[in-house]
Formats: sequence, structure tokens, C-alpha cells
Amino acid sequence: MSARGSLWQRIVGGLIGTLSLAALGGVSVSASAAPPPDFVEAIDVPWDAGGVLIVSWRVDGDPSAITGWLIERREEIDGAKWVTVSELPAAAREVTATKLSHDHAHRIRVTAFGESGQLSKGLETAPTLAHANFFIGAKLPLFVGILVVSTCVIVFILSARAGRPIKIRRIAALDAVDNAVGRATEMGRPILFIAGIQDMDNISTVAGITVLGHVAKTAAEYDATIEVPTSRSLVMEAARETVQASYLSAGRSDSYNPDLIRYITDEQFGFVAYVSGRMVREKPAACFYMGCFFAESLILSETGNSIGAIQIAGTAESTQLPFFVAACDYTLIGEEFFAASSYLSREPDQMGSLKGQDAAKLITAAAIVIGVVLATLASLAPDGAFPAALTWFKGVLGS
Amino acid sequence: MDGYGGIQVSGFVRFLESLDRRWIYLAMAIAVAGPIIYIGLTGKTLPETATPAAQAVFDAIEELPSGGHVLFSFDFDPASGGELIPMATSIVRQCAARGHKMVFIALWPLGAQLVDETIKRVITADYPHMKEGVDYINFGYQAGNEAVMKVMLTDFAKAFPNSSNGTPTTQIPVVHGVTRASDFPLLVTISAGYPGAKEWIQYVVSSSGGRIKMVTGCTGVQTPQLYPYYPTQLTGMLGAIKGAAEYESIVNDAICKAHPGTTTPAKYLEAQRRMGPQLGAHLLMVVLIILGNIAFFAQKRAAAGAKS
Amino acid sequence: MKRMIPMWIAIVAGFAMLFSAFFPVTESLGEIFGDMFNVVAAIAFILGAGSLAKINLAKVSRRDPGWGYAAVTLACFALTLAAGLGKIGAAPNPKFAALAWSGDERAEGALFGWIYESALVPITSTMFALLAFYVASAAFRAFRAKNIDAILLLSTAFIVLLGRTFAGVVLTGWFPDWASGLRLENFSVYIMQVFNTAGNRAIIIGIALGVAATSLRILLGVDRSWMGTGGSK
Amino acid sequence: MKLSKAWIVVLLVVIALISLRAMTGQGMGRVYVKAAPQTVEISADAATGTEAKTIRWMEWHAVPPKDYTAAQAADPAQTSIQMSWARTIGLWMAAFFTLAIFSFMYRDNPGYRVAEAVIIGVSAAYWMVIGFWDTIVPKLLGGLTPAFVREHILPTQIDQSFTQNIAMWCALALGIMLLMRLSSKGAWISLWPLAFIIGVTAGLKIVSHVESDLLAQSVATFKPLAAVQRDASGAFDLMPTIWKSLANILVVVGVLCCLVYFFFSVEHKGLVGRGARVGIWYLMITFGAAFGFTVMGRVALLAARMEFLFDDWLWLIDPAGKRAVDVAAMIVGI
Repeated sequence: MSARGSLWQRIVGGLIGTLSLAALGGVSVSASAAPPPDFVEAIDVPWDAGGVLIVSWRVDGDPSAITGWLIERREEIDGAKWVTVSELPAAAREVTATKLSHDHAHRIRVTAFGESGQLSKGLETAPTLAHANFFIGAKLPLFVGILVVSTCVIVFILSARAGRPIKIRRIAALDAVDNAVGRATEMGRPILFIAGIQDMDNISTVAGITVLGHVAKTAAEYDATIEVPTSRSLVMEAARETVQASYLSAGRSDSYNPDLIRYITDEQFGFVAYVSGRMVREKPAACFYMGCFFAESLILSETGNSIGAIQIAGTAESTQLPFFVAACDYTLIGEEFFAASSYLSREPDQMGSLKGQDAAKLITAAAIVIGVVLATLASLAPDGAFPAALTWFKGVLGS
Repeated sequence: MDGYGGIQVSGFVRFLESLDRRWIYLAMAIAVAGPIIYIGLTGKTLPETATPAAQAVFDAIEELPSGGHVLFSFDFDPASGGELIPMATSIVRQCAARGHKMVFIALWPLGAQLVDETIKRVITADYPHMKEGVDYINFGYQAGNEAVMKVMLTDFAKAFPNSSNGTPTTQIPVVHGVTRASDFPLLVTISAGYPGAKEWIQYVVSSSGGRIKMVTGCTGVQTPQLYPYYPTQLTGMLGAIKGAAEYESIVNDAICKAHPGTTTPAKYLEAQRRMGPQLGAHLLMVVLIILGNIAFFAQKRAAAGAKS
Repeated sequence: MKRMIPMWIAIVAGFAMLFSAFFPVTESLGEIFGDMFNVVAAIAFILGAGSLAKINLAKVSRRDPGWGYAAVTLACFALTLAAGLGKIGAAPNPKFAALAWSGDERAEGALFGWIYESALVPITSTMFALLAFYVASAAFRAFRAKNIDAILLLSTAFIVLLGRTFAGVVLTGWFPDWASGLRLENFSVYIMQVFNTAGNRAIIIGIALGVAATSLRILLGVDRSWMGTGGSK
Repeated sequence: MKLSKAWIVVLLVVIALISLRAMTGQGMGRVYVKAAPQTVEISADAATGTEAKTIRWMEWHAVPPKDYTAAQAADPAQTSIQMSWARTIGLWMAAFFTLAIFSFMYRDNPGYRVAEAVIIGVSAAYWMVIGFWDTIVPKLLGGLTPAFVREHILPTQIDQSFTQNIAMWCALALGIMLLMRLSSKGAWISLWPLAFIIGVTAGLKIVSHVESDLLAQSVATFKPLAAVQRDASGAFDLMPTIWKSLANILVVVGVLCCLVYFFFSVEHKGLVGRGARVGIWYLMITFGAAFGFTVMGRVALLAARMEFLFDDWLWLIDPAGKRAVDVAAMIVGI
């Protein structure tokens, strides 16, 4: 909870606390055991998913006799009995009670343990409802972040649709796609496309399938055969849909062969054993590795290198980029891989979205510069206003 | 006079250029097999100097008051057991020596079996007084990757309704009073990829507001990716077999100091034994990089000679 | 028409999931999708198995070259599936011994566990171990000082490789204290904490923007190439 | 590919060496198991009408060979610890597969192709069984027919909430739509579940990546360029300040330059070109370091496989003391 939130919380908390104290004025205090708390309050956390109350209490008298605290809660429905929330060490003054129902108020009782562990008289709070709010406050910075990125992307898509020319820098790896497919056609050898080893619930695999759509279209136009062994059944399905549609749009639906796009196994290294064997026997002329790869990236690219194929790789797994960079002819690094589908499509909308990504990058860079300046000033003048400003700025960005 | 336009290229360089990659494979096989057989026969291992990241893992477990709850997540499979099993063995050993309550889960299907093997190798063998269900429990594998983590944030019992052998979570004493992930002061993830340490940091540690301290043992390939999180979100980190060997030597020294006169059983020297072939292989890699560049420069000089 | 509906399904489902993260009442939608996805993926296995069986059966019946291997694959597939689903040889679960299917098929004694120990683990971990050989051949071939980039690549790898072993301690252990930062093992940690952090952080930020844009292109129906680049008919 | 004569000779020599090793000394590659009889009494339960009965079965747990030699020495006629043929064959199969996969590095050969065929069949079925027992039964069947599951398979199957049940019915519907792929007529509908999954993945991942990667990593880069360090007594400490500030400057400059490299709408020329150049240098250092770090992991895995061959199979070395006999005696048998 950022500093700003808890400040506001205290003010409201104070109001509820004073009301509950007044209601319980008459509680008699038995001096023999450890003194009960003098003031206790339960506050519903604002703007949260509900079910959470922050309980805090104060002991005005001499706290030495207290060895611990017992926190209990009771739902405001008849027949409900006290349920222990937690037991805390003597120094504790605050606890968060979770998993409370949204529709009934709860009463919280704080009781102190004496030396020999016997309980003193507890002090209860007024019934407080831990209701679920409409929107989760803590996620506001995230919501704003997504809004900013989306606006950048949408603005540039619209400007591209309005006809303004979009210039995107050359990405060598993607320009090499055409001559890689061409080389495979000349040599009469197949193209191998691997869309990573993760399932369709991974965005890299989805991006890999979109790139497959373009590569398959080029392959259909050149009349080259494209093989797509997959490591998940769903990926096989998605790949077949994409390749079939690409062959359709290239007017070559007759030469589309679904058996070339086949499920091998879910096991990472069983899949790689099959693909390495196939590479060495079929000797594909061009290999594409587009998607989420783990340790097997180097096995594929080294085997591909040993048979002299052109290899173009693209992944968002930063751990595997060193191996692709070392063993492949071209590598798309992180964001370049996600830009591949739009770059290859040459459609104005998609090129516009790339420019939108750049705009969002500029904003991120600006935010970093501001943050760094604030941090430097805060470090140089620790007692000035900058540390608070830095913490505030970090709070705005959600951490 | 052959080769590059009249310049005599030494036989050695020509051998390097046309070197068939299979000679490199053979060299690597010897660089690894040699030390294994030597150490296997003589039993001598190389000393280890501890880096701060490995020491931080030891300290995090040592500082936790005895009997504290430790949540273990085995997110790997036997394929990367070579690096990670020695880590799991030594961390469980330190926790057992400290008398911590250990709760095991696995987000990789094959992790559940690895938990059982580790329990059999460490707890049942050397700490028989610890009872299943009272001092430790294995909740086995739960499908769903990050979704399981998100559920654990609010309700541990919902994510793991029953232990791996079928006992409902409500009837297991060791997790009595544990309602959510943040009730575990220390989280130990042994991770080989996805889902793993990164997801634990993203979904559990960062949203627990610092209430959960996390240490991780990870494969060499993941170490660079996790360094940005150390030491802020990640208290301690064991990187690859070297981290395992460093941590293993710290734990073995501590336990030998606590019980003078006892020798460390062989199963707790596995990582340090494996450091032998590491030295052989790493030296070979360094030599290969040097040879590769010798061949490259000789070729470049020869080509330059031919041009002038 | 047949292509417009899937696009709208993706758009509606996507925005529903996007907004679910912000409103408490729908906060658990992400988990529910996780379960749903696992079930659909498990059902999709039938298609995968179907394709695997069809291709290998065709190979065997047509006696294509190498049909013997296809027969081995089919036999292993059938045997493992039967051993797993039938829990052949699995000891009953002590707690629910009366129930037929309560045992753990992955235990030591079961046939499924035996196949796991004697075929799956050795082959997969040995394939994984091949990487040690490929890392060596890749280093020999790719780490050549062709240009500044390659020099940085190979020198960093060189430093880290030496710093990770006992050799690094021997070579630079004698550095005086004030220069202890330059000792190989400390220097490689410094490289990690500065250059690696910066490089990885930029890649991660780049990926986050890339993912956001890719998701948006799908959610706005701009990129339909996952349905094939035929565009909407 | 026919095996050339030279290779047949090599193969015969290897087989001869292995069988020689198997004959001499204590032999090699044997797995011993210990009997662990299990009995469970089922009490009569009127509700479900089961009458009391006891169920007995035998479990065999693997034990190190030294337990066998000890038991045999104590009582030669004992049968509680004995050699398990099934697991010994399994061990030799594992050794064959390990050597077959290693042989691929020399050349593609029949041994490798057998291992490849086996792993495809075994692993595809393995993941289907895991998928069935860990997802279909507890989640789908558990959601739709909890009574049946509780009755026959998983007695601790808890009842799922109403929303989860609806989700399971939807998942089943999506699954069936997917299977329509097999019928030529309704194949077009199989695109709907895929569209649903792709859409949801896009929606989920945009949130998680922006939150944990874009925002968190940007904030993590807010490093002071002049990081004033104070020693224990609070006085200004020059050297650490210089080192820390230098590190922070390098990190911030690195992140910004790498971001410049990822710019799409500007050619890498002029100022942007230089920024991208520095960015590439950072990336190359990052990749070099990552490459160096992963070598250790890969070598560890190769060491583990070789340890399996030399220790568990050939009984040449005994680092973990599983056979606890003097090594020379184990090999030569004196």
C-alpha cells in the first residue's frame, strides 16, 4: 500500500475507532490479569477485493504484563461463535484479518495473554463490513500503464489508416525470410518451422503461429514444402488452420498437406530427439525457430548448423538468445520477434502499431530518466523533498 | 606452397580450420569422463569458496527461528536433476538440522516424485525423528502454473486440497494455522524454467509486501535472468552446480562443527564431486575459444597476405 | 462469414480477461481459465494421438522406408498408455486400498513407473546432456573476434568461464585487496550485476511492450494472421 | 545406412569388453530390491455395504547392492533381498539408450533411431496419462461427476464451486468443438476454441507483462547516478560511493541504449545509430555472460549421465558408497 493510501486510511479509521470506543465505554477492567487494550478498531481496506479488515489497537497502561495477543472474529449472524484469527507476540499492535465474508459484518476481539498465559478481558470492535469494492485500488497504476500503451498503439494505427506514411527500419532477419524460402525452393529441400515447445496459452507461441502464417504464404507462392513438427496438440491445430488459410490465400490450396504439420510429443527432449533426427535425414535448407524455447534451442541450432541450413530464430526467452546468436544466421531479439508478424505483413495498421510501440518506449524511457533524476537528487539531498517525491513517483508506477 | 596465394600456412592452423566438430565432442567427453573416474576412484574433491549469494541462502535458513514454516516448491524435472538435486538435498538437510517445519509442493508434474526421493534420501535416512504430517508434508503436483500461485496467495488449502497421498489439508497438523502463502516466512524454490523462480517473484513475493523471504536454487541458464532480482526481491540464490557446491560445503562445515568428529556422508558431497568435471570442461572451453581465434587470425592474415 | 466469428470470439474473450484483473468480482477469472485451458489441452491430446497414430500406421501399412521404427513408436505408445491408464502393477494406495484406481501408477513397482525409469528418464536426460558437446562446438566456431560485438561476446564468456571454476581463483587470487573487485570470480559477478542486469532489463521491458502490442493487435482484430494471412473473407 | 565393416568390428570389441566386465569381479549393472509386504484391513462399512476384508500386496523397494551382500553374508538362504530382473533389464535398457543417444553425435545410426522411436511413443503416452490423471479426472470428471470420482478413483475429491462447474462444462464444450476437426463437415467450428484460447491468452498476458515487466523493471532502474554511501558511523564514504555510482550510471545508460536499439521507426544512423551501437555492446556482454553461466549447467548434466554409466551400470567407480567394497576388488575380483 503506497504511503499516500495509508495516510487517508488513518483519518477514516480514526472516526470509526472513536465511535466503537464510545459504544464500549462501560467495559469494566479486571486488574488482576494483563491489562486489555484501551482502544481497538477494525477498518475495511478501501478499494480492495473485500474480505479483509485491518485491526489495530493501543495499550495506554504499562504493557510489561502482556506476553502475547489473541485475535478472534465473529460473524454478525446468530449462532456464530468466536473464531481465532491468529496469536501474535506482545509487541504487535496491528493484524490483517482475511477471508471474511463480504455480506456480513464482523466483530473483532483483541485479548491479551498474561504471564502464565491466562487470558484477560477482551475488547471488541463495532461490527465492520469488509465489503468488496467496485475496483481494486492497488491496480490503478497498472490500469493507467495499459491505458498509455494502448493509446499509443491505437493512435498510430489510426494515423496509419489515415494514410500517413509509416517508416520502419530494416530488420535483417525478416528480410532474409524471402531468400531463405527461395534457397529452399532452388535446392528442392524442405523448410522446417518450429513454433516453440510451449502451448497456445503462451503469447510467444501465438506470435510464432502468426509468423508461421506469413512464412507459409511465401512458401506456398514459391511452391516449397514446409514442415511444422509441434510439441503440443493445440499448437498442431492452430498451425494447420494458419497454414491451410495461407495456402488458400496464395491460391495453392491443392498443395497443402496437413500431415506435414504433425504432433510429435509433449516431452521437450523427445520432441528434440525427433527433430534432430529428421534434420540430419531430410537436410532442410531453411530452419525457422519462432516461439518459446528452452534448453533445446542449442541442440536445434547446432544440428541445423551442421547440415548447413539457413537458420532464422526469434524468441522472447532471454536465456536462449545467446545460443541462437551464437549458432543461427539471424536472430530476432525479444521485441523484434513480436514485431515480426507486423513487419512481414506490410499492412499499414500493423506497421502503425510498431510505431505505437516506439512511442510507448519513448514514454518508458522518459519515465526512467525522471526516476533516475529524482533518485539522484534524493541521494544527494536526503532530507529535502526529493525522497518523498521519489517514493510518490514510484507509487504512481505501482510499486 | 599451397593454400592462400603462396603464403605458407602452418599445418596446425590448417588442421584447426578443417577441424571436424566431432573431435571437439571427443575432447569434451574426455574432459568430463577423466575427472569423474579420477575422483570416483580416489574420492578427492576440490575446495569451494562461498560467494555472497550462496552464503545468503544459508543465513536466511539459519536466521529463521527453529520450527519456522518453510515452503518448498520443486519446479524441475529429473532432466535437470544433475544441478538441482544436490541443492534440494542440502537445503532440506539444513532445514531438518534447524528443526524447521517443511511443506513441499511441485508445479512441475515430475517434481512430486523428486520431493519423495529427497525426503527418503535426507529426512527418512538421517532425521527419522521427524514425522510426516507433523514436521513435513508433501502436497505433490498441482497443474495450472501461475494460476496455482495466485490461488495460494489468498487460500493455500484451495490450491492444495489434499496431500500427495490423499490426506485432506485440514487434517494435516504441520499446516495448521497456515491459510495463505504469506503465512510461510521463507519460500525455497528449486527451479529449472517455467513456471519457476521468476513467476514466484512476480506473483507471490512481490505481492506479499515483503512478508515472504524467498531463496532459490536454479539452473545455470536461469542465473543471469534472476540476478536483477537479487538481493532486493530474492534474498539468496544458488546458481548452477557451483552454487550447489558452495552451499553444500557451507552446510557440511556447519553440521560438522555442530557435531565434531562426524564425517559427511557421500550423498552430501555430490555437488562438490561434480565440480571436478566442471574444471576439465571449462578449461577445454577456454582452450577452444583461444584455438578458434588463432585459426581465425591466421586465416585473416593469410588472406590479407594474399591480397597485398 | 466463417472467419469473422472466431475473430470476435478472440476479441470479446480477450477484453473480458483483460478487465477481469481489475474488478474484484471477476478477479478469479484468470484461475478459472487456467483450469479450463488445461482441460481443453488434455482433450486436444486426442487429436495429437490421432495424428501420431495415423501417420505412423500409414507408414507401417505402406512399408515406407524406416517403417520398423514407426512400429516401435506405436508399440511403445500403446504399451505406455495402457500401463498408465490401467495402472498396471501399481500398488494400491494404503489409504484407499479398496479402490481399483487409487494406486500411484508412477511408483517404483508399477509398469508405468518402470517405463519412466528405464526409457523416459535416460533418453531425455541424455538428450539434455548433449548440450555440453554442442556448447563446446558452438564456442569454437562462433566466438571469433570478427568485430567489436563478437569480441565483447567472447571476452565476457571467457571471463565468466574462468571465473566459475577453481582455475579462476588460482589465476587471479593473488590480486591485492583494494583490487579484489578485479578477481575473476568477483569480476564476473560485477558483470552480472551491471551489464547483465541492464541488458536483461532492457530486453524484458522490450518484450513487455512487444507482448502488449501483439496482444492489442489481436484484441483489436488488427492482426488476424493467427487465422492465416488470408485476412477476413 | 549399412554399417561398414569397420563399425561392426568396433561394435564387437565393445560388446566383448562389456561381457568381460560382467564376468570378472563382482560383475556389473545389477539392481537389488527388498521385500516390503503391505497389508490393509478394510473395516466393514454398512453405509457402502462393504464387508470387512484384508488386502495384501508385496512392494519391492530398491536397495544398494551392499545391503544384499550384507544380508547374504548373514544368512545365505535369505530371500527378503534379491536381485530384481525387471529393474536390472531396465538399467541395461537405460544404459543402451544413453549410449544410443550419445552415438548420434558421431553419426545418425539405427541405435539412435530406435531410441528416437521409443521416446516419441513413450513420452507422448506418458504426458497423455499425466494429463488424464492430473487434469481430466480431478478437474473435468471431478467437476461434472464428483460422486463417481469419489466412489472409484479419488475419495478425497472435493465438490467444486458452481462457477467452476460451469467452467468445466464450457471446457468440455470447447473440447468437443475442437474434436469436430476430425469430421470433414464441421471442421470450421474447431477454430472457435482456438480463437477463445488465443484471445484469453492475449488478455491475460498483456496484464501480467505490463505489471511485472514493464512497470516493475522500469522502477527498478531508478538508480541514483550519485549514490552517496555512508559508512557505519554515518560519515561520507568516498570509494564505495564512486563504485556504486559508476555501477548505477552503467546500468542506466545500458538500459536506455538497449531501448534505443529496439526502436523500429528510426534507422540506426547518426545519434540513434551510436546509441543502438552501445546498446548492442551491452546485449553482447549480456549474451556472453549468459553463455558462460550455462556451460556449467550443461556440463553438470553430462557428468550426471557419465556417472550413471560408470557407477550404476559398469560398477567401475563407487563415489556414493553403494557397494562399499574396495574398488579394486570390485573390478578385478581379488
